[in-house]
Amino acid sequence: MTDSPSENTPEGFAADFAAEIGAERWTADNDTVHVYVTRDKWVAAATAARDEAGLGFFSFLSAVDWAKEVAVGEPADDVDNLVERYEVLCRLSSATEASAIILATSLDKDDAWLDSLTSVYAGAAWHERETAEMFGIEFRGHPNLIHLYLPDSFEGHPLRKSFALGAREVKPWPGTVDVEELPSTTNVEAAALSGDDTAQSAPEGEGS
Amino acid sequence: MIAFAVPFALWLTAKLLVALGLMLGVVLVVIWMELKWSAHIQSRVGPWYVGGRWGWAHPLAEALKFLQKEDLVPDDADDKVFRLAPYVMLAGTIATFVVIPIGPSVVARDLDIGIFYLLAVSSLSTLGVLMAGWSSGNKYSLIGGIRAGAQLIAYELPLVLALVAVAVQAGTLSLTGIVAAQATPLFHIGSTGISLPFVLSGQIIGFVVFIIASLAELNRTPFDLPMAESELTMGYVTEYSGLRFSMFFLGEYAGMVSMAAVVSTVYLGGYWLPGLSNDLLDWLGPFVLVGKIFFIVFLFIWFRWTWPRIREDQLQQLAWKWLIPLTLFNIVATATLKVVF
Amino acid sequence: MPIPGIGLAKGLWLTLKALFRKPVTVMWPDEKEELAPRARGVIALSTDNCTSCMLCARECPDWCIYIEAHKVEIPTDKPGGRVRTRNELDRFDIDYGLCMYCGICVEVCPFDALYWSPAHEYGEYKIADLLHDKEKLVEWLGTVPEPPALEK
Amino acid sequence: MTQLDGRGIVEVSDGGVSVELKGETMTLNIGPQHPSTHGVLRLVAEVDGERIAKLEPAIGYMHRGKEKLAEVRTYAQITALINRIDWVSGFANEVAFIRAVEQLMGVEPAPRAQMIRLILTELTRISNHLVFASSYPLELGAFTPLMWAFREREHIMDVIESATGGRFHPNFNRVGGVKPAAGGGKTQKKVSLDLPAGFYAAVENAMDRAELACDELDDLVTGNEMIQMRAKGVGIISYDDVIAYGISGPNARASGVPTDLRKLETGLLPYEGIDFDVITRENGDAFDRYLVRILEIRESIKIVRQAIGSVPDGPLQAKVPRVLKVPPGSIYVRAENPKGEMGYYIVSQGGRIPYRVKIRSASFSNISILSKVAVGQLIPDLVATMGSLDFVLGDVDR
Repeated sequence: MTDSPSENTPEGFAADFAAEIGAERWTADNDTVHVYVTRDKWVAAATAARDEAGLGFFSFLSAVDWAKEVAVGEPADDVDNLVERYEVLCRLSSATEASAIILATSLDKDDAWLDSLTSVYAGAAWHERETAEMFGIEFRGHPNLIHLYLPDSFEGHPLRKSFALGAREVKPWPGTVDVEELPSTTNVEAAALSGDDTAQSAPEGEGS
Repeated sequence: MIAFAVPFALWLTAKLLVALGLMLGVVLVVIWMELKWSAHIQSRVGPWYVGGRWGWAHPLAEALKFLQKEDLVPDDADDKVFRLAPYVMLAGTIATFVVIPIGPSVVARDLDIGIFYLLAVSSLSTLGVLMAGWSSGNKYSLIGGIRAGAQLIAYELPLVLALVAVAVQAGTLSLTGIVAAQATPLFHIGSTGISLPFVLSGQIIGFVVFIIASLAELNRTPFDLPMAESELTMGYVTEYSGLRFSMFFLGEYAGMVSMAAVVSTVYLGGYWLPGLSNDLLDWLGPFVLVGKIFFIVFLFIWFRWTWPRIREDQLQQLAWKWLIPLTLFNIVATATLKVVF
Repeated sequence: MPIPGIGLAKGLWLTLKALFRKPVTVMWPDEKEELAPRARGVIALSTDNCTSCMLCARECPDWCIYIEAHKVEIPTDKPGGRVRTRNELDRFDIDYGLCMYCGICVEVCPFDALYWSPAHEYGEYKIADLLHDKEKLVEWLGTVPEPPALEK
Repeated sequence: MTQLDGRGIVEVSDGGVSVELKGETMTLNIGPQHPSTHGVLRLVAEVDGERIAKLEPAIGYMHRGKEKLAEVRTYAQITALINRIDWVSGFANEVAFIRAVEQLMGVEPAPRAQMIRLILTELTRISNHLVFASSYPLELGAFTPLMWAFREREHIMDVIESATGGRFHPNFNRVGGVKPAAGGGKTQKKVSLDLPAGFYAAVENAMDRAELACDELDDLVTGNEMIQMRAKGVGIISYDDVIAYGISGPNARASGVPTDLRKLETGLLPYEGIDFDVITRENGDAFDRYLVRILEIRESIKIVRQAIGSVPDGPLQAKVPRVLKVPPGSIYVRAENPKGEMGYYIVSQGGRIPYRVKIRSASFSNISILSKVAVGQLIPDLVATMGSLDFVLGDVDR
């Protein structure tokens, strides 16, 4: 499909492109186009995006860690039928027009590797190094897959949902404190109040 | 014999002390001037609180600050060379004051090969810089030192050739002779003899080249590559602190004053002003010379706070492809003019 | 092609003119700039408005507000009336060493207890002194300016 | 142009003589504490004499983990976090994030707030470019432009402070518009944070001062032959490298890529009613990157002057629930940050806190090309190239 997409709305563009590279499915809500591809078509899809669809500009590459129980922040929406996976996203856009797609693929957690895009996009090198060290995904074919941000001695992958935030373990949350009861009455409702309404999942602190 | 020796030795030390005192005083004033003028150029105020009005005691305060700072020697520094470097550089700069005439009869030592001595001594500071760069045991200082070495050698040549043209025109090498040559009337209008300093009588090219070369000699912008703040942090001075750093700092400003003194003596007529008799000049001479020094120093400061610095290969090309041919042409022109008139 | 040295000369002329212009520095301890009324310099607390509802402490992203309060009975005028209680502030500290001046606490306070004031001269030698206690915060109330008139 | 193959053999081509100077290279650490690395960037350079054989940037000294922090903060708290990524252009960072949340929630921002956002973004762009245009000559050795440009920039800072309360981090954006009132209580809610009296006059004066700063910079720096000697033909980035490495903003436009998100992303801020043109230069060297930013200051001045005249009346913020819950969904919105394309990929799972926020910052990709451009350059050229890329380490390391 070399000509410009039939009607250049995001949906039209996504439909043609997904059909052309044989993607699993595509969505275009909030006019952000996601094209889901299986792992083996990853490099082929990227090359097709660059050559046929004219999306030469490498915007970013990152991942989302979908996990059932979450050490940080609020859990996902419908937790029970959530498939545990790493979703790698790579946004490719055109430098001069507004057309762009987010290429996405899902990797299950214990076999998280992917082919590197550095052969297709020179700019992918740093993005892949960052995603590798933050999520623990291995990018095969990457020239030097070493730590980008974190010191070499750093273990663990910070952006995984299972990685707790150190700062919040050390310092008790000042928000758990509540108004101290009158010495005479033991107010059940006040005690309950200080117990449950944690806007953030901070550890339970006893009201001092 | 001894009777003669003692007063001579005393007289010589007295003269040296006076010269040193004058030079140090002028250097402190020049430091203050650079702080004040650069501030006003950048719409800042500059030294203000130190020493009451106008912050006149700012340079003194800085000197005291450096004195009480600990001057440490890095471990992998080449110890003796590291400690000696600032003094070699300072010696090279201060020694030039011996020859500069402050008044008709007031000069520390009137050598008849004045200019030759001047150049020999001023290239001594190149040695000091290289010693500092090498011995600091720090990669940035090494790069700074080598840059300084290449730059100072490349700009020694135009300096020498410019002074050769002056010697040709003045017919003598001694500085007092040169000032006297500038004082003799060149031509007469009616009864009064008009005499012009060398810069107006044919040495304008030499003057411009000399100013550019002395800027490079002093490592000042646009040639401050050895101490390029944004590339080599502080170049060959990075590892120095305390008293040794203040020696380098003093050396830089003393160098500025000495170069300004040489320029004003050789091109602007030194202590001489038209219309002043000789004995009057004995007293007013130093002030005239210092006035001219301040003008030249203003030029240096003005250039520093306006222009960026150039890369060292451009700097070398400027020296070899432009300044040296210019000075050679200048010598030939002066010689032919000398013969014709 | 412009004359080769013209750029350099124009630069010199500009700096020479600048040399004789008046510098713009405000000599801080002696002369003071007048502050923008909406400037966020320090947070002032009015203890009588504060009902220690803990909203500001919970909403603060830097966790830098520490509050302690206890309930106090209000004496009823007619005998046998319902005993009503009021919250009495014991401690209300803001740690300006952590605060990033985002203003979420002032915005979220439902009882107008926190105000912005442009005062900014409260530097300390020890970082622990940046923890302003209740009295200090009430002191800052004096420096809260009138809100500026609006563009018509 | 001299070029250099891996084994440290220098081919001195301009001299016409091919001399095999076999010398080992010296590893030189430029940074992380170095005057010209704009923060804590460390360049591990293999240096042969002063010519760079190989260069590997080591980043991460400024990594604050913004994306992890965003996963434990509500949307209001994230706006305070986000304008500290590229701290030189504080306000401009928030625009893309706030617009993304508004589109996720389907909230139409108040038109008056949109125009105020546009004015403040352009003021931030001018102040960011003024910081660049005056600190770049400082890298090359000229001290004075810095002071003059900062003196004029103070007027812009005062205007932003008078309207929003903060200079660098105004924190003035709210979902659905701009901060409507000083506080939540009864009396503070009546204190409207609309534009203060004399705001338009102050902006007009600030724009004249900015124009004065541009003229002074033109005379002192752009026309200066030495700056041209140091910056022309140095650090050339080709058209395809710009696209392959994802370089955006003025750095891309200086290499001829006409990408300006203010024209492409029309939904973001009301740029349609304002006519301004996209500045591009062809040869993509350090001098062109400098020139593009100076001309962009003049464009932004034109934009602000037109924008002041057309600020619609109306409320400052659209109707938004007090406790913000964003419906589930994921969206990517990008804006023209003064340094390049600044985008946020937000995955929301319907709570007060986003599930994941990916921050696409401009300088991260902009300096990933350093190791390619720096090979064969002298150290002063490397400093000139790095300075011209106008990056800030907060933007690189997030």
